[in-house]
Amino acid sequence: MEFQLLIEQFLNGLQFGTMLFLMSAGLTLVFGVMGLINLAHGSFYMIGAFGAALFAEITGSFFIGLISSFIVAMFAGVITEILVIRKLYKKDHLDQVLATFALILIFSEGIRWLFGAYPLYLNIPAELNASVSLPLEIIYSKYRLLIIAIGILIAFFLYILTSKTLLGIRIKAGQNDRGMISVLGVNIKTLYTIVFALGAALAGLSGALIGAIQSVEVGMGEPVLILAFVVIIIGGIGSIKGAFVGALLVGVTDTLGRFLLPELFKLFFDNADANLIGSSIASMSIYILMAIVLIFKPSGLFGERSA
Amino acid sequence: MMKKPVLKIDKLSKSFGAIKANDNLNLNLFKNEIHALIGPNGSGKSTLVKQISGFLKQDSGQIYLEEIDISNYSAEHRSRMGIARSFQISSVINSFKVIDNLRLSLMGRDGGYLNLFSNIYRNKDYSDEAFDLLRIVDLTNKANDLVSTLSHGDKRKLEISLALSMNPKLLLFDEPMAGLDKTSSQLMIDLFKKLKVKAPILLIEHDMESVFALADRISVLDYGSLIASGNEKEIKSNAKVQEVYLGDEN
Amino acid sequence: MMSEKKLNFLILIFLFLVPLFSILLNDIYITTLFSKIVILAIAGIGLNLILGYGGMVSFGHAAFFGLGGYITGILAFHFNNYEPIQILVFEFEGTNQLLFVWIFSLIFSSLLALFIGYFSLRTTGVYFIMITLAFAQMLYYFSISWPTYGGEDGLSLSLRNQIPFLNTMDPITFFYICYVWLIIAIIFVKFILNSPLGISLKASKENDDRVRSVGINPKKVKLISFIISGAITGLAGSLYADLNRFVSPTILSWQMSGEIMILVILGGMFRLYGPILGAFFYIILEQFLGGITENWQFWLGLIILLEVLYAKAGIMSFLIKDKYDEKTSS
Amino acid sequence: MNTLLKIDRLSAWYGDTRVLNEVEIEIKEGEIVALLGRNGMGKTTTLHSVCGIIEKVSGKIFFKNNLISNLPSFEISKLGIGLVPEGRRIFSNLTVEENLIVASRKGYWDLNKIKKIFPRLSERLTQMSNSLSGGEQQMLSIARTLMTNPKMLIFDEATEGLSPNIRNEIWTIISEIKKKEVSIILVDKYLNKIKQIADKLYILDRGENAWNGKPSLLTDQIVKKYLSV
Amino acid sequence: HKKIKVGMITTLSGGGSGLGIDVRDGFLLAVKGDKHFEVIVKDDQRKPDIAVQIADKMIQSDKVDVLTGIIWSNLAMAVVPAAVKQGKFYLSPNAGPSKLAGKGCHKNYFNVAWQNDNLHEAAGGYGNAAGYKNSFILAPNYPAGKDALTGYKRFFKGKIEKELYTKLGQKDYAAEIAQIRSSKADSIFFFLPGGMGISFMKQLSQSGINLPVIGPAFSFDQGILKAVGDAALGVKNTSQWSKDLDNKANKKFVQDFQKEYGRLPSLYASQGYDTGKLLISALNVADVKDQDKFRSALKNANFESTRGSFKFDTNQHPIQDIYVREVIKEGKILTNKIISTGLKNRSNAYVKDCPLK
Ligand SMILES: Nc1ncnc2c1ncn2[C@@H]1O[C@H](COP(=O)(O)OP(=O)(O)OP(=O)(O)O)[C@@H](O)[C@H]1O
Ligand SMILES: Nc1ncnc2c1ncn2[C@@H]1O[C@H](COP(=O)(O)OP(=O)(O)OP(=O)(O)O)[C@@H](O)[C@H]1O
Ligand SMILES: [Mg+2]
Ligand SMILES: [Mg+2]
Repeated sequence: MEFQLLIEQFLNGLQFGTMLFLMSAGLTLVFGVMGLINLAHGSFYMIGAFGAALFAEITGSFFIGLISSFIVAMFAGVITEILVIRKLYKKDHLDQVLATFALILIFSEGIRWLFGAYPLYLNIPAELNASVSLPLEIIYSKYRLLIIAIGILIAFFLYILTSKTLLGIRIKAGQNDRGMISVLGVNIKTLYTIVFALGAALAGLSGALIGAIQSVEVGMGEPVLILAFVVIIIGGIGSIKGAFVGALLVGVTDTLGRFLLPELFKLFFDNADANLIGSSIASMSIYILMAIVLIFKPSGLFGERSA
Repeated sequence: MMKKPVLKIDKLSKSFGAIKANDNLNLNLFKNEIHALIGPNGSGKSTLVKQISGFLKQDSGQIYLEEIDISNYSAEHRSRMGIARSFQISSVINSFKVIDNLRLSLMGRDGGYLNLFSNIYRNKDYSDEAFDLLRIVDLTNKANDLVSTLSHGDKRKLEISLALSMNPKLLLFDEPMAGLDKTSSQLMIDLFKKLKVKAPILLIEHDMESVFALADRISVLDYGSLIASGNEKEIKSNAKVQEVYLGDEN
Repeated sequence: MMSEKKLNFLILIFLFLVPLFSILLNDIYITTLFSKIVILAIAGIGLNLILGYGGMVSFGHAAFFGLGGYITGILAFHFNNYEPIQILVFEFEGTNQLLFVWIFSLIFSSLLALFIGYFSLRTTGVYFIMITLAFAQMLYYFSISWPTYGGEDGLSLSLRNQIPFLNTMDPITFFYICYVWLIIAIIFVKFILNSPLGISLKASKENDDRVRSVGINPKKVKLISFIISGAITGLAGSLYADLNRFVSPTILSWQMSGEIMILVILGGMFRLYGPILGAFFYIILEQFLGGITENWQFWLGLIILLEVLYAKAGIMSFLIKDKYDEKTSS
Repeated sequence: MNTLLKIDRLSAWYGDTRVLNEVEIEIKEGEIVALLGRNGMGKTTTLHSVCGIIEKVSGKIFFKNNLISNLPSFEISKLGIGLVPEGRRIFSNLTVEENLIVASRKGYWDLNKIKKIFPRLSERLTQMSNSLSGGEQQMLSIARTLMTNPKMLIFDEATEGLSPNIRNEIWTIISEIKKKEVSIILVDKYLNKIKQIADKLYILDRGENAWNGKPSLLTDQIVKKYLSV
Repeated sequence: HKKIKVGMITTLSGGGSGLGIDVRDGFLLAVKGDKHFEVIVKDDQRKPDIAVQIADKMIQSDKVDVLTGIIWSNLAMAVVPAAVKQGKFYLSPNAGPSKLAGKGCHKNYFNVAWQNDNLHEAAGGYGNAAGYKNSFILAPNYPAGKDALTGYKRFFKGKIEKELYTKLGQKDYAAEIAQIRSSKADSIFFFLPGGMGISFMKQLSQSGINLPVIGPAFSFDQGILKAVGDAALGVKNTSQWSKDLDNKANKKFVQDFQKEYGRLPSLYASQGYDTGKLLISALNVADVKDQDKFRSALKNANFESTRGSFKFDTNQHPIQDIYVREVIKEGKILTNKIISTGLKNRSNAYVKDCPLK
């Protein structure tokens, strides 16, 4: 095994990590900061991707597609918040689970109704469809570098938004005691609509960005949803820093696990068995990681221990 | 010949980061005694109660209940041994009826909570005993109310009755009078006077009127250390206590 | 509007009569469908013990459901193969006797629940949700990539497992077997809810500190309840495998966990019979809508959504008049 | 002096139980009014109704001649009503400093003044507020409301759990606030102190007005009948 | 003739529903206007337990004569053995798990599509023809994935540089692509159905790796090509059917399908169509209630298949040609063109295990 490849795989892990962060960015706001269990988050991811595919096809411009993904998902977010989510803050966490599960059904089937059952086309523009050479003879896709950059940018933006602005403090206060924060004169209702819509919009944007290198199809949101939850939990709820670190950790564990575990098992088993066992364990690796983190740090790596 | 203390606290310390909440504290509690613990906000009184009851682990030092070193026992173990406490902020089961709170504690006291097959709601002994306890705090008429609909004062009373239900050897009351009206405060004062015969009381309270009416002995904490201990007169006349705690009241 | 007791009674009577309706309507499938409803209800009752009454939101109950199913499948597989099961140096014969199958399912799902619960209960709240999910996902991926028992293809039982003197392949007989288990589960959980363990569980849902200060160890209470819950759900999984004569990793997936959870919430938490109504409503709606439109999931979502937004506490609360807050004590 | 707050035949319910019955209260600008009554007589409910957080009420409430009984609570607050709630209700997932600035509005009270009157808090600005001692949390709750610079302050048992010297500090603050033409509604159990600083007393009994008048008119009989044994 | 009642269990909602919809549409097109047919279609949601329950319903309640429609191997494994045991015919329009071809074959089970390995074997065969010496091969870590790689290896004579199993449902292949880049492989074979394949192809083309790629038709079929986009241009894939197959039945099928549904037919649609036509041919000879006669009529497969010649082997799986297609552009639409025949008259590797004669 060459050293070069190991480095490249490590970079791939980091890259996958930033991608995961991008996917979970919106969820960090809605779930981590607002404390709303939103299973339908993946639906906004999907809506964004479909929005992008649609508008990119109509206008022929990938960038217009990207912008539309943000706007379309934000719009869907506002409507959803006002019609549904708003009625849930007061209710049990579990009612949130049920209602947002229902939203998944509605959104997925709704989209399939509108767009049909086959995946849509969304591809990156030619100017980004190229590789650049990095030091150490590593060749890397331009577009992935762009994703990394956007991921870091959003992380930074969210970090500032939630920990350095009044807005962030107010959302957290609202999560703790909605009645009290409004008695103190904060219009928490509108604030929550805005934040929810922002979360949805970020989900939509990442759906478009990632859909362009993966596939734009109904149901694309659910695996992402679970992954994003894993990331946020490992990092610790409410912490953007945690989500970022968690995402990188999951990315690296997953990528290196897929790559190294089969090799590792070759020391003990013959080739075929090692391949099988190695890749089986690799597919469990992020869940093993999550369980271990939680066993030793029951509120995630950067989570606050609040009752 | 010294009397043996029911509770003995030996060089107890607890810090939170740079804050020394309890600093090498020594304190004891004898039979038939109400020992009041006062001191400025944040001087470490609740922290002490939490350590005695086992909700917080001390950094160093020992706690003895009737000469048994309980410093490393779990909270629930200490409760079963007879250390009963009330919380500074009422801590009762809001989703239960008043009487079921008592059923819970009576059952907890007697152990056997892993029993799956006896019906606790039909246990007549517990019902009777629960009503006796409610009578003591004058809450029988609310026995079947949901705790979440009780007023603040009534919750406090319930909490006291829960402490009593544990057959306590020792009562730790953290501001039991807070939020009580005059009538109820008076009720508590009378009650505590009767109770101390059964089990000595460590009382934390900021309402000086009640403290002076009740305490046989008063200790004053400041920044986690004991700065004075004595009877009402001694405490009132202590200049340091005046300065850090009492102010110009009285 | 009626009292909860009366409604519960009606539910049991109705279920009892299902095979009769089935015969009258000359459609035996109704019975099979209700076997599924009853089985999911048992799983839901298991989950509801810790979810509704204990406040422990397990998003990993598919692990128990699936384990129960796989135990059933594996025992039957080895029975049919005449190959003994090897665990380390021990060898076991497979079996197709339901009584044994059930005992094994109960034992193994309890053990699994002990393991998962022990670690998961170190966390609380949303972290608990996710760590239970994590354990279930590990099992899921394991089952997919472990070839011995079919991997993703799953495992077919050629016949249902047997019980002396009964023909389990007969839909009506099988339905009544499930029905008896439902009754057992209900009685068992009802006992627990009124027992010292039950009251401790309900109390520790709200306030661990209070529970500890009356001398009860809330961790122990929760762990034991978790084990019981896992065992009940595991048994349901075992029945499910026999119902379908088939097991596959899907019953270990997070969607399965979600489905069990959803029918519990849908029916009404804090109510013993809630999961039965939840399962009934969910399955019947799925059948009914699936029959009239290809986009039935859309309508199902819409109906569930309206239910959450406008019913206070599940379907049960639509049908009965006593106040829902009074539920925690009996 | 102008009327600042007028409560007109206020009734309130929790579910189907009525806990207030046609309560009437009036407060003038710069006045301190105390609301008295035994536990559970409806003091908190009255105050919460003013702040717009009781779901089911009837009657009218005017503040600065605006009808506020149908406004959402944040708008009531913006008009200048500040509540120090019973039971503190600090935001336990925020630090002390964040609690202070979360809803602050410009005016006389700012972080510096708060630090001065509550030195204990100033030592703990970055501490998580749920790790504060009970009294410290109470100070934080008071300070948090002061930071909104209200025109009318409501103290619902705001001295609960405070040590005697801090309690005195609060009384002093209240007197000072009054000088700035801020009105205050007080609920507290230290009757002697209340009689000294309040301009007017209202006694509630079982959710109804039982007595009101100047402190000097409060006789032992009335105290005995409505407030103690 | 008496009527025939067909129960179709297929995936109509959620992920992968495109395949089910095509099979259904193909089948319904074939039997359109035929008054003997009563067809009940039910959505299995791609869940095996649901599929089992639908099968129970169709057998117990609707009393169907024939079952068909299942797309996925794992669902087929759940439904087929029990269904045929209860005396129903099952005609598979897609899934062809090896277990049902070998020891587990059954007189009432017919596979009208292929045995799972077929397309992969043809890919291996093509690899030889194209002169590949060293292939990098990958598939998801589940039984069908393992079968796929086994199928390729069965026919490919070159070296296997590396065999990779990926996570089922995985969408990011940066790590795998890095390994491909650093390997000495001269060709890539992959089996990644659905969204997985779309993602892989897009990412592979973005990586700038220029190795020839071969795979089964699943990732390059009509429904999916549009989503893969130009990344697929030039890729070789193996299939027993193609839109441009030059025979009468196929021409009619393609034309009718486009007319009826307004889109180009897919591989799956052709399989559904053939299944329908096969049933009609059997029904012309025998009443479905006369099981033995009907079975032998099915076995004769006396119908005009869209793929030209079509025969059943003794294990009742097709003997057919597997073609190699290349992805091309027709105007603005991506589609496939046959470039050669990968395997001629290919049956499958499991015939000898099947006791049927
Ligand atoms: N978990 C913690 N982390 C940091 N500091 C803490 C923690 N718990 C308590 N403290 C600090 O320790 C000090 C002692 O707190 P404690 O609750 O014992 O005070 P107290 O004497 O009961 O005060 P009060 O009369 O206000 O209730 C306080 O200053 C408090 O801020
Ligand atoms: N959430 C609630 N649900 C039902 N009843 C309630 C609720 N809150 C208060 N009550 C009832 O309303 C009545 C008035 O309560 P309120 O809290 O206004 O009294 P209070 O005068 O503030 O008492 P205290 O001095 O104990 O704070 C009481 O009888 C109480 O039991
Ligand atoms: Mg304290
Ligand atoms: Mg009050």
